[in-house]
Parts: sequence; structure tokens; C-alpha cells
Amino acid sequence: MKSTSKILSVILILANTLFLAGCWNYREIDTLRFVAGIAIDKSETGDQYLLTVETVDIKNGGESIMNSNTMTVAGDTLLDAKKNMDSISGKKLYFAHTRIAVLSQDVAKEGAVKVIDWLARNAELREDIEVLVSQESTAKEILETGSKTDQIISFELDKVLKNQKTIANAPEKELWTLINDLGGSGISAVLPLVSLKKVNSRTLPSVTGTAVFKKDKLVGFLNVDDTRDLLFIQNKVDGGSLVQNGEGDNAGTKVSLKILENRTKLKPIEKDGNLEISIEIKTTVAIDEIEGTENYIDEPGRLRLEKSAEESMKKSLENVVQEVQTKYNSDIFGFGAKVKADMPGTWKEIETLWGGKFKDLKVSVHPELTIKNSAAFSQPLRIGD
Amino acid sequence: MVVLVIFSYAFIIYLDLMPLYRKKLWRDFGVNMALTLLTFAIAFLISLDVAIPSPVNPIKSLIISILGK
Amino acid sequence: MIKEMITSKQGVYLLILFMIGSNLFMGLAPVAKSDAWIAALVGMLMALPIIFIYARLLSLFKGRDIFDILNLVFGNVLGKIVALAYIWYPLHLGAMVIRDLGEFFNTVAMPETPMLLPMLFMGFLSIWAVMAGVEVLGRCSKIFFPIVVIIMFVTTLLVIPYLNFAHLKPVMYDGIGPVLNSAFDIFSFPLAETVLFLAVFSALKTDKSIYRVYYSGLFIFAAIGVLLTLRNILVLGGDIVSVVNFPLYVEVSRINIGEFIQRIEVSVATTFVITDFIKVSVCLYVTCIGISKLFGLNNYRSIVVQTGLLMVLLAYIMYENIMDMIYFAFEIYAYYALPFQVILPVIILVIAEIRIRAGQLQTGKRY
Amino acid sequence: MFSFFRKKEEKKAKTENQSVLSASLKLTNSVEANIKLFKDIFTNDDTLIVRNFQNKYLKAAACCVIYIDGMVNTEVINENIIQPILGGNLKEEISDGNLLEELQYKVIASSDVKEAANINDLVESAINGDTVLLVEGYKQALIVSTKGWQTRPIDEPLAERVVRGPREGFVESLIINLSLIRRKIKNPDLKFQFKELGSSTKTKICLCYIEGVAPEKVLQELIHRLDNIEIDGIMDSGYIQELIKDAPLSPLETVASTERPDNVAGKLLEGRIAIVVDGSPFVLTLPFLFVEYFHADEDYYNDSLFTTVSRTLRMIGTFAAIFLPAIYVSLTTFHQEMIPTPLLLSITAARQGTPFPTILEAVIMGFLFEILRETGTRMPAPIGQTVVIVGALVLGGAAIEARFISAPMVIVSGLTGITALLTVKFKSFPIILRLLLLFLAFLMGFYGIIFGLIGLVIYFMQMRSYGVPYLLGTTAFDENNIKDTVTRTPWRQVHFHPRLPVVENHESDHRK
Repeated sequence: MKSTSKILSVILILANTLFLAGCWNYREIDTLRFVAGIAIDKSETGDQYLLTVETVDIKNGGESIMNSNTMTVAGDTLLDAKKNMDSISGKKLYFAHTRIAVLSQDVAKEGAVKVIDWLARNAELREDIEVLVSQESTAKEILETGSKTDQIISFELDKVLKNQKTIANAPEKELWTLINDLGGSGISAVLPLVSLKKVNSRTLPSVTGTAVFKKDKLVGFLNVDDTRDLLFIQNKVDGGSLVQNGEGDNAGTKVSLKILENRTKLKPIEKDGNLEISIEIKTTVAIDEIEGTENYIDEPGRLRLEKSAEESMKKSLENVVQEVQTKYNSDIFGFGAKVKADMPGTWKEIETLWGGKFKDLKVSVHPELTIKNSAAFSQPLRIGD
Repeated sequence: MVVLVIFSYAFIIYLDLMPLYRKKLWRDFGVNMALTLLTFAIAFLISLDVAIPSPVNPIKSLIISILGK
Repeated sequence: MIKEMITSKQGVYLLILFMIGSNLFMGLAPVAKSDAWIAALVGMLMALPIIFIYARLLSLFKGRDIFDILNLVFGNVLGKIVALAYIWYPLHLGAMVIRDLGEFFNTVAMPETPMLLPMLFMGFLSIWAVMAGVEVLGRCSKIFFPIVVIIMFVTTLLVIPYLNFAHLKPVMYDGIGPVLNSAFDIFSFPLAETVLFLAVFSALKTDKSIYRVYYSGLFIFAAIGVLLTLRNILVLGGDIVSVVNFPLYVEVSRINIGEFIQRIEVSVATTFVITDFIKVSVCLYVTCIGISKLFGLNNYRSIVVQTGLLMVLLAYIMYENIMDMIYFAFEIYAYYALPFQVILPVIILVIAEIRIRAGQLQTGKRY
Repeated sequence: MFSFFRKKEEKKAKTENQSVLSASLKLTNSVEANIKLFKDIFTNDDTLIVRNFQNKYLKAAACCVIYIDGMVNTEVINENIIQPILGGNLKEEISDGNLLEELQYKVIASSDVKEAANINDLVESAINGDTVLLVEGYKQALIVSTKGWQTRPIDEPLAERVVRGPREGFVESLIINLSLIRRKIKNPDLKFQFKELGSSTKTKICLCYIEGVAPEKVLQELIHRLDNIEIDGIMDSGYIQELIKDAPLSPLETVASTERPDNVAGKLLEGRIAIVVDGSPFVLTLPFLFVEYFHADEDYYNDSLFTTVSRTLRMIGTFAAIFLPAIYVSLTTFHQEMIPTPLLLSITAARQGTPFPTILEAVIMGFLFEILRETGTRMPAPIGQTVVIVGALVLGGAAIEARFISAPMVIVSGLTGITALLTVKFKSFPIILRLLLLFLAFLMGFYGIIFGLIGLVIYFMQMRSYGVPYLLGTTAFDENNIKDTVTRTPWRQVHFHPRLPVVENHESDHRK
């Protein structure tokens, strides 16, 4: 009895406190304006950031109608820009449902950390937003396509990126993996590229290719094919296709191989005091499309196809590695990290020299292709007379 | 805030201290009274926005001096 | 008045929840980065002997709490002086734990809400629980333990797709130094804090040995702790674990299964609040018992409200900011707690053993 | 405090008063005088019937029956008392001796005849429906049991209907109710202890328990609490239920009530104690534990798997009824990040242009639903249905249409209301708790709810029903393995009804 009254009293006191002081984090859902995506540009003078947000505007009516809306505001820092934006927008901008962040090339070249830090430190922004680099001159025009296409473009882009595992057109980077890459030693970051493409007279953003970073600065791009090779090396392919040109008599015929499964292993080897990376790739594919009547399905044909595919894969992968080594000198494949994990002793010695070492690193590719099935047909199509 | 603190403490004293007084548990009453005064002083100062020196600081400096950091 | 009793099972649960407290949520041994799980294991090993000392003390003086033991071993005057240490330590510890909660609310959960509010709520709940008695606390832990375990288990299942075993390598890249250092942290942060149970387990109703309660608590906690630390590292990587304030929270926020099961970090926050509550309650209980024994009060319940308020206010004025808190928790605390956790218990045990051998001391009987 | 003292004094004065009355009044030898005595006591009471008569053969046998109209079975009085005394040849039958005794032994054909001299006893038994027989020349009187009044036939209880199971329910008569229980348990250890409560109503109550199964401690505690009751009248067992509750202010019950004899019998076998109150078809059983809120009578007659499923449903329903509004409020006003984006957008669309804050909406809707429920219960059945339909459909629909209340809120409160009805045994508990949690959610969102939950656990944990921990059986990893909680063990695996888990008494099984 006694303790009950005591408890009641404490409740009363607490309640009093609250009623007098009001409530703090309470915010009505309809006072918020949901930000679907953000784009970050440099202003023309170069000393300010331009923050563009794509917001979802909801009209009330019989059924809810959502419209995409963009808004661009400048500020000395990103938080400053956001604050300026809040003073314009009637409703409070709410970032927890933001899906993508697009960086312009200028920003990326200057150093991504400057903007990534705000994205990561902000408690409201989720760390699973997708980060992209715009191949267009500004980042905001990507988001601005939304109002023309009646789509929330950020959500669409997010969906596209989430499908990348099976398309293998661009690396998918959520903010937190990006932070891991930027912070980790022995690996450089890559980001997906987004550009505008004309489809049926409409301009739509398309995610293809890779932006290559060194430290946190943008140094160049990889095209779609190189991107796929990069993803192969990073063991991030779970689908997509390989196109194999026929050889010899069948030079004109192409065979499409659908990737069913892929597993890549990086193995650092120490040979005569020299570090080498051996890339072992095990891929299971299915024949998906044969342009022509050449029989790739019986055993000799299949073996031949496997072998030629392996070879072209090896060539293409080694080319990419070499290109990155010579052109960008940025360890986007994570060779260094692998060395650190497997040979911590060696890594300790070479860590500071890695920038130079990577350039001359010998990399060998050992692909192993297995054809598992030939889709719905057991034979190539026959063309009768 | 100040008013709130005083009001709450009046309430607490009525419900927490008075029964001890009525039951004539003088020891309990005394110790409780001392504690009440202590917490009231702190709460009062907090409500007045007076910076109260943290009791942790001397501990911190003591240990740093011992460790010689 | 009937003596309150807790069963040995409840004792174990209480012990585990107490140890989980706030520290699992704040991450064990961030200094060791990806080797934190090794540090956790080493810390457990380090705790084995000290836990033996606590259990030995309790089994020597069955049914007596630390304050009775101090009186018996050191005599009335010196015993009371030493008892002051064991009043201050839980008070301070409880305040630190309350502050953890406050900081969590202030930085992550509800940045605009004043920190005092959740702290007051926590203080109020603990006051209520301690008022209700240690028996109620024990039975509460019986219902909280499965909740905590289930939440941990389910979130573990959900993070499986995010596990990256490459994060574990290289093992001990920076050598054994940081590992030992963090092992010491783990030893002093949750493990040796169980010294407070010297005052709680006097209410233990058990025919089984006290060692068993203590050690099963330790081992179950070790299992949970190592598992969660591993999980943190596997998902986030050692570097991130060492920089974020609340790794478990960040880790679970990564979960996104089928766009539907996502953003469930509130679930781990639940375990945080629950275990925090148990820890604060135990600290408050020990402080109140200590004060009441020191002044020879009629009943410890008469001072619970004020002691609880004192704890909350102390928590409020203790640090300037979260950086202060982290600095104290990871740099200072291990050394600060050493006297309470190791030095004093060892001295007490040695003197007690000597005096018992000499026949000067009548050990308590179970009543 | 003060009112408590006052009450005690009042009661003392009253009892003293009565004892003075009985001391001054005594039966005399004269029937006339005795009748006058009765008439004095029952002044202004026209239901008191006095009938004088004399034996044909024995003039000395001048008698008088006194009874209260409506409380007696007049046939019994006519045929078994008046007829034999009036018409029988008493001169032959009765050799001189004690006329009163002879009447009792040889003449009156009734199963229960007592001799009494105390006027208090006589008055009391007359009030209870017995007949007082005064005989000229004797200072004693006979009390003949002639109780008989109209009772309701044994019916199926309305509130606790079952599809499967016995269809009899308790009635208002104590004796009939006891017989209903006795018919179920034919065990000599089944004890019935009578008590009287209420200084004016003198309501008879009966404690039923199986000796050796019911824990002694609980029984003693119950008797202690019953003895402490100070009240002038008991109209229904509900009075007692509230008076002997563990925590008087708690919205939770620690005493159960039921209208079904099979339910009571089952509980008796489990070691519980039943209290039957005269004049009330509701029988109390205790101790009452929290899990029992989720038990229904049918659970024991349906198969155990189905029982488990439906009990789980009831628990989830109750959980929803308590937590849903709070969770909705905390999601939409604190943790918008936790709502999946499409859902968030549609909620936002639905909330566009509604005037009230979410928290107010929740309170209003909860209130509205309670009003509808109350109207539906109080109204006669056909009107009640109309009210509910008009209320729910028309009001709800129009409120959404007019953008008065947002549609998701209507869904949430509707769901809350319906799930609350899954377990009708709860009275105020879900309503109070719901409001409390709403308040906490309003303050700190989900964290407020967590704080509330911890508080709830502490509250439950310190609560006991007659010494039995209230949450016993519901907590996981329980020490006592109880077979009838959320799940029900199939009957083939339990040879006895699951005993009430009072640890002290658990071992002593009287059937061994």
C-alpha cells in the first residue's frame, strides 16, 4: 500500500515534468517531407555545395498520388545547405527514407570523404543508402528527370542497383561498405556510375560502369565490360552473361552464356621474394543463346566452348587489371587487403610502399568454366532445307 | 524548473519522509533527511543552471597522476 | 519479516543480465578491433581466479553480505570505513550505467529529448524494483533473460547474410598488446563488477555451491559476449567497430531482409534498456543495503527513493559529454575499479582466512 | 484513515445495541405473550403470519405457527405441521410428558426440527424461511425447516456459453448451487464450510475445498480475510470478490468468478477454493493467476492442440489490444524510419488534412470504441446490434470520409477493440494499460513502451494471489512444471488435474 502510493507520486511528478516541458521528438507524420534521394554538386564558384533533394510529395485524394519534386539549395557545408533548405520548405525534410546519394564528378574528384562524412554521421540518414557518381556534368540533373517521368527516380535507381548482383553492370555500394573501403587499408573504393540515356524520346538515368577512386578521389571510369571483369575479381557476380565469339569457321557466330554461379578466390603467393596474386575463378554457366547451328552442346563442342571462353575471360580480366594498374594505379580489387589478411607479416613490411608495389604486381588469372545446361533445348536449332 | 523541483521535493518529502517520522524511526529519518537535502541541493543547482563540479574529475586526475600518463 | 530469497537459477540470470548491462551494447574491447573476440576470451580467463575469490568469500560467510563480512573481518570501525568504498562504488557504477542510457538516447535514439528524462525513468523503474525487493528483481530477471536471449538469437539469424569472414583476418595484426589491454578492459568492465553480487547473493537460496552459480553465470555470459562480439566484427569489420559508439545498434540497423524486415534496431535497444535496468537496480540495491548497514537502519527501503535520485543526478552531472564518458570508461575505469574489484576482495579474503584458521572468527550460519 | 476508524466505531455500536435487545426479551410460557413479542419485533411488517390452532383431542396442545410469507413452502406447513397437530389423536399418542419433545419426535413430519429458546435464533430462522412453532406453556419453541421460495430453473449461463460441455449453470440458491458442485465431485474430502457475512443482510456464504488438495495456507489466509470484512450488506459475490482481493486498487483480479459448476469443480480439483454466495449465481474461486484470464471452459473439452492454439490467439489478442495503439502512435510520430517506405507513404497520404494529432486521435478513437461497447452491452440485444452497426459503420465511415480521423487510426482502434473482446474476463486492465502506454509512447516512442513494459513486469512480479506468484506458469524456464498454462497437456498424460502450484503443498497428495 505504502509503496503503491509512493510509486503513484513519482508517476505524478514525472507526468508533471512532461506536461510542463512538452515533448521533444514527437513529430506528426504529415509534417514531414520525405527525401527520396540527394544529389551533391559544387557550386559554380566552387566554394559552396549545392544540395539537391528529391522529395516525395503526397497529394491527398481518393487514392494517394505521389509526385517527385526536386529542390536545390546552396550552402557552405552540407548541413548549412540542409538548414537553408529547411527554411524554404514548409515541412521539415526527413532523411530516414532516403535511398540514394548522387555525387557529381567535381565533388568526387575533390574527395568523397568530405561529403561522405556528413552522410555517415547524420543520425537520420540510414547507412544503407546507395552512393553513385554522376557521369553527367552535374548530379542534380539525374534527380531532376523524376519530375518529367512521373516516377520517384531515386526509388527506381535504388531498385536497379539492388538488382546489380544479377546484372553485373555496375558495382553496388551502400554507404557503409563505401566507408569500409575508404577506411580499410589495401583497398580503394569504386562507385557505380549513373548517366542519362534516351529511351523512346524520354531521358532516363541508367546505371552502367564504374567510377574508380584512389584514396577518396575520383581518378577515372571503367566501362560496362571492364566493370563486369572487376566484379568477377571481387567475387560479386551472381548472374549476368558472357558473350563468346566463335572461332575459326564460326567466327561470326556468338554464343551467350548465362552465369549461374561464380566463385572467385584471390590468392597472394610469395615467389622468389616477389608477391604475386593468383585469381582463381570458378564459374558455372548455361548456354542461353547460340547464334547459328554450330553444335556446342555435345561434349567436344562443349569442351571447346569452355576452353575458348576461359581463355577470353582470362585475357579480358588480365587486361582490366593491367589497365587499372597502369592508368589509375588504384587497388580497387582489394589485393592489398587480401595480402594483409593472409600474410600479415609481409603486409607490415610493404604497407607503406603499396602504392608503388601495386603498379608492378604480377597478377595471374585462372578461370575454370563449367557448362551446366543448355536451357530448354538439348540441341542447337536445325535449319532444314 | 525551480518551482517544479521544489514542488516535486515537497511531494517526495511528504510521501517518503513523513511516514518515517510518524513511525518514529529516527535513524532512518535522519539518514533519509540528509540524502534528501543532498539530492535537493544538486537538483536545485541543476535547475538554476549552475555548473556542478563533477565528482569524477578528481578521480580522473588522481588515477592519471598515479599511472603517470 | 520473511527473509527474501532468490533461487540459484534466478541468481544466474541476474548475474548474466547484470554483466550484459550496457557494455555489450557499447561493444566489448573496441581497442582490439578485429581481435576483440580473442580479447573477450582472454578476459574471461582473467576473471576466473577473481570470481573464485568472490565465491569463496560468499561460501565462507553463508547468508552474509559484503558489509556484514567487512564488519566481521575488520571489526566495527575499520569495517565501516571500508564499507564506504562499497557504497561509493555501486553508486558510481550505477550512475555510469544510467549515463550510458542517457547518452544513447541523446545521440542516437531521441536527440531532441533532454537526457534527464530517460534517466529519470530508468531511475524510477529501478527505485520501484528495489523497493519491491531483491526477490522481485530475481523473478524479473527470469522473465527478462529469455527476452534478451530471443532477441539476440533472432537478430543473429537475421545478420547471417551480412557475415563476412574476411573481417576476422588478419589475426592479431597489431600484436598481443591491444588484445591484452582490451582483455583487461573486459575483465574490469563487466566481469569483475560482479563483486557487487557479494551483497546480493546473501539472499541466494541454494543448496548448490555458490561457485556453480557464479561460474555458470560467467560462462553463459562469455558465450553470449564472444558470440556477439564476433558478430559485430563479422558484420561491421574491426575498424568500424572501434569507431562507432554503439556497434550493436549500428550492426542491426544493417539488416534488410526482403525490404520488409528492416530497421529493427529498436529490438536491440530493448535489450539495452532491459539489461541496463537490471544493472542499475542491482547497483542501487547494493548501495541502499550498504547505507542502511552503515547507519544501522531499520530497513533499507526507507532510503531507496533518495539514493535512486542521487544516482540519477550523479549520472547527470558526471560528464560533460559523450567523449568524456568514453574516455573515462575505456582509459580510466579499469584502473579506478581495480581496488574495489581485486585489491580489497583479496585483502578481505586473506585476513578472513587467517582469522578463521586462528579461530577468531565465527563464520555465519545459514538462516 | 479517519473514515476507517469511524466505520469501526459505528459497527461496534450496532452490535452492542442488538445484544441489549436480545437480553431484555425472553420467551414466556404464554403463547399470547410470545406472539406479542414477535409482533413487537416485526412491527410494521405485514409479511409476518401468525396462525393459532389447537388439537381436537388434547386441549393442552394449543400451538401457534409463525412464519414469514413468501419465504416458506406453505404446503409443508399445512400438511406436515398444522395437519398432524390439528387432526391427530394426540391424546392417545402422547403420554403425558414433555409435549414439546413429543411433538418434535412423534408428530411433526419434517426432516429438520430444532428446539430453541433464544429469541434471536427464532427471529433469525423465521427470517430465513423457517417456521417457528410456539406451544402453550413452554418457554421453548420449535423451529421447523420449511424453507421454500421460487427459484430460477437451472439454465445455461448466458455469459459463459460453450459449444461443447455441460449446459447447466448456477442459480441464486446457495443449496442448489452446492448440490451442483457436490454432484460433480463425490469425494468425502470435499468440505463445505458456512459463514455469514453482512451485518444486515446476513448473507450465507460457503467455502468449498477438497481437504488435502487445497493448500492450508491459502485457506487460512482466505478465512482471515473473510473475517476482516466489515460491511452491512452483500448483494452479490462481486462484493466479496472485491473485498478479498490482494491489491484493492489493482485493475487485475486475484479472485475469479464463474457461473459454471464444471468450472468450479475443475478448479477445486486443482486445489483451489470456491466461495458460493447465497443469492448469487456467480461462484468465486481462488487463487486466481494471470494465465487463467486466457482459459475458457471449453479448453478442457476440446483437444489439447486446439486449446493451445486458441489460448495463444487469446494472448496475442490481448497483447494487441493493449499495445497496438501505443505502437502505432510511436511508429508514426517517433520512428517513421521503421515503417517500410510504401506503407509510410500511404499512411502519410491518409493523414493529409486530418485535424487532430495522432495521439489525440488514438485517445478519441479508444474512447469512442469503449462507448460503443458499453452501449452495445447495456442495450437490449436487438437495439444493441443496431447501435453497434450505426456506430461502427456509419460513424467510422463518415469520419474517414470527412477527413476527421485518418483511416489507419480507425483500423488500429477497430482492431484494438475487437481483440480486446477476445478475452472478456479482463475488465479495466486493458483499458487502463492502453492509456498508460499511449502516454508513454507519446513521450518517448518505442522507448517509452519499453519502459512501460519493464514497469509492467515489475508490477506483475511483485503481485501475488494468496501467496501464489501471479505470473506463475507464464514465465519461461519456470521451476514448477505446470501442465495447464498456455498449453494444455493432453489428458492421457495427466492422471490428476494439474495441481495449483503452491510449492509448500505440492507434494501432499491425499489420494496416495
